[in-house]
Amino acid sequence: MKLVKAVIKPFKLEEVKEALADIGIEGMTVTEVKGFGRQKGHTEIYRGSEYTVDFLPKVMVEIVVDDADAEKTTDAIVKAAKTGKIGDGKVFVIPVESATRIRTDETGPEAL
Amino acid sequence: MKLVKAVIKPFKLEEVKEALADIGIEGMTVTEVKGFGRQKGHTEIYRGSEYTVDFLPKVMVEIVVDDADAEKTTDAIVKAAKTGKIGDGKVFVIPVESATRIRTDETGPEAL
Amino acid sequence: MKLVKAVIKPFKLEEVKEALADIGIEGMTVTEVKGFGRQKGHTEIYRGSEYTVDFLPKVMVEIVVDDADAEKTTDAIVKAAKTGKIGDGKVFVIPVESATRIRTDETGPEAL
Amino acid sequence: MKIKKYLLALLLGSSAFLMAGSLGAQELPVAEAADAVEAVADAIPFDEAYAAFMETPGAAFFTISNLWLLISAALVFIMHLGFATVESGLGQAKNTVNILFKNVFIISMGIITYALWGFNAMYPGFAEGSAGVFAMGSWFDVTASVDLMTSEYADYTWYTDFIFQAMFAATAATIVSGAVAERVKLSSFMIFATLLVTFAYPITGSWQWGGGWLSARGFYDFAGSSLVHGFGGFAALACALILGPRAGKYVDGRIKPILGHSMPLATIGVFLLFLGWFGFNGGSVLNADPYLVSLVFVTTALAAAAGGLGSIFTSWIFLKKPDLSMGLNGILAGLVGITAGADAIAPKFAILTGLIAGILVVFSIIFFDKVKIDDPVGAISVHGVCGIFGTLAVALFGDAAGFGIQLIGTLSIGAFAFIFSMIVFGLLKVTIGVRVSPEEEAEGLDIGEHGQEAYPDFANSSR
Amino acid sequence: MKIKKYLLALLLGSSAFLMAGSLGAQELPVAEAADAVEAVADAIPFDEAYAAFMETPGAAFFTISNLWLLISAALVFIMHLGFATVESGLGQAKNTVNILFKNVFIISMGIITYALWGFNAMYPGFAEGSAGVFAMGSWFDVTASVDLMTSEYADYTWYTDFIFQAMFAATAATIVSGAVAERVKLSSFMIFATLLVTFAYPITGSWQWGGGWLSARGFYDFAGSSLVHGFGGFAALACALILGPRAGKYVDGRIKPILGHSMPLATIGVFLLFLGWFGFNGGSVLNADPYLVSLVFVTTALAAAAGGLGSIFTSWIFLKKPDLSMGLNGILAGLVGITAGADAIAPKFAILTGLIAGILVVFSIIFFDKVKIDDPVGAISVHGVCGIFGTLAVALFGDAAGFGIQLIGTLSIGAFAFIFSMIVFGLLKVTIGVRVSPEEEAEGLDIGEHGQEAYPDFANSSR
Amino acid sequence: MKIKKYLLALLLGSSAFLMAGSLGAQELPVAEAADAVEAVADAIPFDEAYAAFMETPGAAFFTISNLWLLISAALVFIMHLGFATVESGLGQAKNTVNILFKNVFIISMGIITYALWGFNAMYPGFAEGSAGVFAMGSWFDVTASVDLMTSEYADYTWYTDFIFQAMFAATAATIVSGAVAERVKLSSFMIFATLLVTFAYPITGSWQWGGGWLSARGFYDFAGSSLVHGFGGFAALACALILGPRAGKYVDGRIKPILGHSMPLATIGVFLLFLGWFGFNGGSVLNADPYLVSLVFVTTALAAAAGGLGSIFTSWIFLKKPDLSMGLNGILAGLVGITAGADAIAPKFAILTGLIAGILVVFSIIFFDKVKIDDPVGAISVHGVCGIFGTLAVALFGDAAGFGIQLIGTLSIGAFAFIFSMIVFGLLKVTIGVRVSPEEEAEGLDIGEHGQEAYPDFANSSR
Ligand SMILES: Nc1ncnc2c1ncn2[C@@H]1O[C@H](COP(=O)(O)OP(=O)(O)O)[C@@H](O)[C@H]1O
Ligand SMILES: Nc1ncnc2c1ncn2[C@@H]1O[C@H](COP(=O)(O)OP(=O)(O)O)[C@@H](O)[C@H]1O
Ligand SMILES: Nc1ncnc2c1ncn2[C@@H]1O[C@H](COP(=O)(O)OP(=O)(O)O)[C@@H](O)[C@H]1O
Repeated sequence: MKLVKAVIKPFKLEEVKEALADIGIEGMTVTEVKGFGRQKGHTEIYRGSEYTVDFLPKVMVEIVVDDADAEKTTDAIVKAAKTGKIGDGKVFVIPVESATRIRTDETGPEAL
Repeated sequence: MKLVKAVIKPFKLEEVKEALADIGIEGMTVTEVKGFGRQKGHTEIYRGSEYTVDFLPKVMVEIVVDDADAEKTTDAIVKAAKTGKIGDGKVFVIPVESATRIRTDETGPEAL
Repeated sequence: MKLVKAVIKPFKLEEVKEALADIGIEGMTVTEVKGFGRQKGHTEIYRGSEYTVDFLPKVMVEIVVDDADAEKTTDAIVKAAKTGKIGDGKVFVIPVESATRIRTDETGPEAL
Repeated sequence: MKIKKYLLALLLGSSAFLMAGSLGAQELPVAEAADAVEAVADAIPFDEAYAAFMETPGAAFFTISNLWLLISAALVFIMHLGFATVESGLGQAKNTVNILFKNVFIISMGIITYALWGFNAMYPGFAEGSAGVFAMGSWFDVTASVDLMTSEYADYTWYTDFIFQAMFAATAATIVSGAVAERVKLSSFMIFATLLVTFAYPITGSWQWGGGWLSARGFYDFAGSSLVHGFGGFAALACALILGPRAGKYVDGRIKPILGHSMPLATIGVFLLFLGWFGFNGGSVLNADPYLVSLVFVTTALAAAAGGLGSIFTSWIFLKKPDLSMGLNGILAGLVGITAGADAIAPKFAILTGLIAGILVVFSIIFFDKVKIDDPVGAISVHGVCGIFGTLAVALFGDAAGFGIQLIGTLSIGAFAFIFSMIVFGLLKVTIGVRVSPEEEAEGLDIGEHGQEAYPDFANSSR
Repeated sequence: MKIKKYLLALLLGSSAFLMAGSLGAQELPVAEAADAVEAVADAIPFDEAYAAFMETPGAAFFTISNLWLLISAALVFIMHLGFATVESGLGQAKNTVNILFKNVFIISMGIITYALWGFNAMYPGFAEGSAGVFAMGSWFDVTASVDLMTSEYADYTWYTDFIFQAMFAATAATIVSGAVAERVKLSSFMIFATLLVTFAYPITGSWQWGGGWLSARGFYDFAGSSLVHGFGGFAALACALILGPRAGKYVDGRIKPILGHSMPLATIGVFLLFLGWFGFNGGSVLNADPYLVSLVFVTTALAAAAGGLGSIFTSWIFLKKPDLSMGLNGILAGLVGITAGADAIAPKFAILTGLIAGILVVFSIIFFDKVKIDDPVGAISVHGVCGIFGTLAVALFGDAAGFGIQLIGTLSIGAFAFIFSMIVFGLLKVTIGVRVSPEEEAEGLDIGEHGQEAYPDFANSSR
Repeated sequence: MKIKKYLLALLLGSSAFLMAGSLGAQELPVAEAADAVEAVADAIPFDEAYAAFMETPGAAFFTISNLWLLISAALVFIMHLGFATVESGLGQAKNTVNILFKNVFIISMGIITYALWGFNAMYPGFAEGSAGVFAMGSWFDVTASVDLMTSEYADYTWYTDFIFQAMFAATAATIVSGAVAERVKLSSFMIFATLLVTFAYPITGSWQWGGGWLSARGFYDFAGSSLVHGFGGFAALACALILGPRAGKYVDGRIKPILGHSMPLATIGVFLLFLGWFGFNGGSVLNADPYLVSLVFVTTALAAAAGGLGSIFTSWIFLKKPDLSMGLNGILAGLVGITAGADAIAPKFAILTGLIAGILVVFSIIFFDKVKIDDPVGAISVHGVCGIFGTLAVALFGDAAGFGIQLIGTLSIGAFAFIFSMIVFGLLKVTIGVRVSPEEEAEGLDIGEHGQEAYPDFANSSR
């Protein structure tokens, strides 16, 4: 199994969710995060002093899928989350050794 | 080493923490997340229009343990977090290549 | 590629960010978390009853880097985040199989 | 269908209560009322008579006093926002909508039922010396003659009287709301609160302010340490006992505090309550007498401040660190403490009263936790315990009443509130239940009762 | 440079408007003003005359009434905080700074422009029976003679008159602010709000309160169900229509609610509005008459409470669960409903008025969502729809005016606000644009318009 | 044991101060006081005399005036909630409990110490022309004769005088609280605040309002631009200097803003302060004179509004984007600016005063940041700088006083506050220390000083 870990723009979450539903993904876990990257944030002024908003609000979506589904999951996210503008985010794929459903003790792909 | 990554119901955190303490786990990191899965959320009505609360509040517990402890950690979490009702969550196990304690520069299992 | 996952004290974030910039790291994702470890929290009193603040505020920094950079990234974080006091946190390194930049569909190290 | 249950239960409860209403010391003045209504019908006499009154020398004082009571009513009104924010601040985020909803409901329901029944049940005009105990209520607006709008009636109009008292009425239920928060079933609470405010509160109210048996015996409760706060506190105690503590509060003999989710909200609440109390006590002078109103402002503020200091230092000394939530409760304790004697306790003793109340409330909160009575906001201690203390303080630090009658009075009122609540809330428990399911409690009442979160913003982006 | 655009557009808009101002029923009393100013120059006569007045028997009532209106002005002022918190509570966190900023701007701008133009445009002293429609405004402080500071003028001073009315004026723009929230371009909104408050509001205001054509025909709008709330509601409707819904609100024919980010903020807002309304309606008696002011307090509170109950139970029955945000809107609906007839509707009918408004507002909110007019806070329903209903309620439940003129009045005022807004906001749309870019809307207006977050604390640690 | 240290230091500090108190222009009227107390003992004469007074024609105006001052006291009271929310909103979440706690403490302590010492030190009744500088204080309630409760005393009672002034007193310390937030040691601040409010504030107060040397020379400070705000601002400056900036604020010559954690809280605070200012200034008329009170309301509101606009457009033009926090500071700047001349500056100049203050405050905040004086909420600029400006504005835009004495007055008061604070806070620094440890500062004072978080909800689930 793989953990597909995507960092996306917050307002793209809904579209990503729907794109995943379309390819049959039923579960995911979402975290509010702050991102730092090429999208350098704004130079803002607060009470007269300039500062850079380095960290921009992003959403992290984590989905554990069967090995076979990792690529199409990645593709679906990439497609749905793309605006073409800087700061769209990344998708990482990380190996997962086991998965267990707490409710039923099922393990492996059945647990997803 | 393994990263045991569990998504559980928020009010089960205390019990999970105690169960882990019982098997000698001393460290963990907890994140507030929103989960999406079979537990479909409610259909609610806000100001007259129906909508689905897709994302339910969950808590993610991340614990890095020695390879040998991964299974018993998983078991302890599963046991403590179970309500038997849908939405109880999952436990994933992910390989970890190294761990370092910032304070002491210790690495490997000593760092945990 | 590797995912360098560090749990640090919140007020060290700025220094860690700068240390990473110094070694050329351009992207990272940051999450507010609560940590539990040897630093046992305080015993506090709320409205007359004692309790332990088990979970202390921490910040989790996640950075995906080229295999070659994992070590120097870890080192940079360890150095910047150290106060020498208990609770400084940990750095974990986790293997990553693929990375994709959503904006450009680039994959692999180019995506970082 | 919770809602239908609510309406049904309300109906049944009300009628059962009404049928039981035969202890009355007074008949509904139906005939008189009818006359009066007719009299009003031809409006000219009212206008003329009223205009004539407004020309009299006394009209200026009447106008000022009336205005002061109206402003006081507005100040007491804002206390309901104070309660709403204190309670939600000291509760968990997952129950915030529920707490706010209850407060919105209580003030709305309280004003309406006080018009429909409460006002005339509380001020029945017991015959002199009748030592009245109970009277039927009725629609508040039975007449609108000139007698009711001029100093014939009081230093304020009948309408002013109603609105000022109506704002007080809902307070009792709000106090209970805090103590039962985070676990009480919404529909049951709404029924209970309605019955408490509509029927129970006016009864004890009539004992003193309606000219009933307590007032006949020289009991003194200026603005309601017992009649409002003690009453609410003891009703809260009964409900908290029946309901049991929140899950996870007392585990294996240990007390596990459940922290409030927003200290700014709690602080806003206490400052608003302090503000409102200037109307609560200041308005209870029932006119704008410069000496009395200013004395009451001074004693009220001194007691509140001393209560705050009392709690701050008590918590600092005995609980290791200065506890903000205790400081906040201390201010309220001081305010409740001075309420019974705000016009009858000298400033220096007002400080003492506040100080004692502020110290008392800390130990009282610890005590109730020790005996495992779970009260998320400290309502029983602040209103119940300090309500009793404040009533007794009138005798201890002033000479407006004797200790004996003060004790009898405060205990009678507390006992009535306690027993009434035990019966009604007990009946609700065995019928429709008073507590949400453990699952709902764990998940939070906001989702369970309202399908709404207080701070839904993150999930939001996903709709 | 948005800011320069703003200043320029404002200038152009104002002058265009001023040039159009030829319907005036009255000339600017330049000569008189000049005389008066001179008269004031030698201060002694004023001081003496004023001192003499203060010795008269009527001075006491005058002083009380004046004080009551000033206190009312303060109460109406706090409604602006109520609006600010209701709106930001019902908006998303990412637009909170923007909403708060608009409210800070509106109250600041409103008071100043009302001094510069509005007050004298709204109270032009149309000649008796002139059925005036429009008058030029001017600097409010044209004279300061003793006539303006004593009961020669009214039961309050000229200054009191100004400040009380100024606090009302900004309300209209605030209502619009809620309906266009989360997508309107800041500079355009600021221009629009300025023109609306400065020029449009005083016009319809003068029709009734300035002694214009509606008042000549017996229209009755005690404190502004139509003149303030209906006016604001219909301006809001026009703007919401021109602006279109927020992205993601109506997708594929489905309504996707966008939840408010803080229910405590929204609740604080409604309680503050309820509080302020005691000044809004109570002050509109325009003196401290005990009978009238207390009646108005009672009808206001009863209608608000009934509105709350109406909405709570309507939402419970028809929408499955008791919706806090609907309960809050219901209280406001009841308040808007009673505003036109607070002194002319008997208490029992005040309850009915509030109840109907509370029920109405639920269905109205659902209706506007059905027809895809996106109004984040329900401003069109609360102020527009219940404003009309309240105006008609005067005829339905009282006898202060006939149904016909009430209908004509409320529709005329609504139509004027609607058309004015359509034109001005439409012009802004085709010139500088009225809506932020989709990117900015997605990211939030706080970052886009202000470069500031409302709750920046987490990112904070990284600076 | 911080707490013991506090109590000890307080004792020592107080007695040191008391021993130094020999500049007094007046003896404690012990004998008179004793007489008076006796006189009160037989209560009948008081009741009779008071009743007789209430029958006099002047009683109506007295009653109204007294009521207005009491209501003003309540309005000034709510400013403390305003300060608490502004400060905590502009601070970081991790220091919120600490900020709220300080405000709860200050108001409680302020009222009590003002009763014990301050009131009688501030209003010592310097002999005519004595040009008094310092007087001993004492328990406020030295007598309670009829003279003190009727117009013999003033247009309000002695009690009203006390409570109105007591609400002002704590303000000075609250201003300091904002400037030293997020790094000051709690116990040291509490000692400092106590000494400042108890001893220092009444001294400068007595110079003007107590009939001392400044009032003898024709200084004019209507409601306290200098006596309250300037005083607080300069005390804040001294403390901020001694304390040094927050860690991470000025790094390598760059200014790194530390953002406030909740803009809604900050906005709530400013609206509440604006509201309270109607009592602060309006009540300072010291009676209910319709002309003066209404004029003061108008100038106050116009200056606040102009201040808001001034800051909004200044920040927009010079700082790129419209900054909400600057708009909020601008309103406060306008209010502080008009406070000295609210009854002596014509409305059009009130606008000008507010506008200048609003512009000034933006540059002042930038200036203090440039010179690395860290003031989290802008207290030094808002209260100190605009306090001076407002005092001078009296001479610039009105004719109540000359420029020279205004300058001397405001500088004397500022200097006294500055020097007093330098000495006392400096002494605290070298003895028990005034700053928390760097670790505690990094972690937040909520955990360090109180062991309590402001928003603990998440961690909550784990207890
Ligand atoms: N190396 C990285 N490791 C972890 N997260 C990253 C990394 N680089 C970028 N991110 C995340 O992706 C987000 C977008 O990256 P950014 O470089 O700004 O734009 P883009 O994705 O268009 O290249 C960042 O805000 C951050 O959250
Ligand atoms: N494939 C997945 N990847 C990541 N997280 C998941 C996945 N499936 C479920 N989850 C998480 O587990 C939680 C519970 O899953 P759910 O399907 O609702 O119930 P159950 O665990 O009883 O099967 C979800 O809310 C989500 O946070
Ligand atoms: N085994 C673990 N797995 C995951 N996170 C851990 C683990 N141990 C510690 N942590 C995280 O690291 C933080 C610091 O650990 P702690 O044991 O308190 O101090 P130190 O890092 O000095 O040993 C904890 O608060 C927790 O967030």
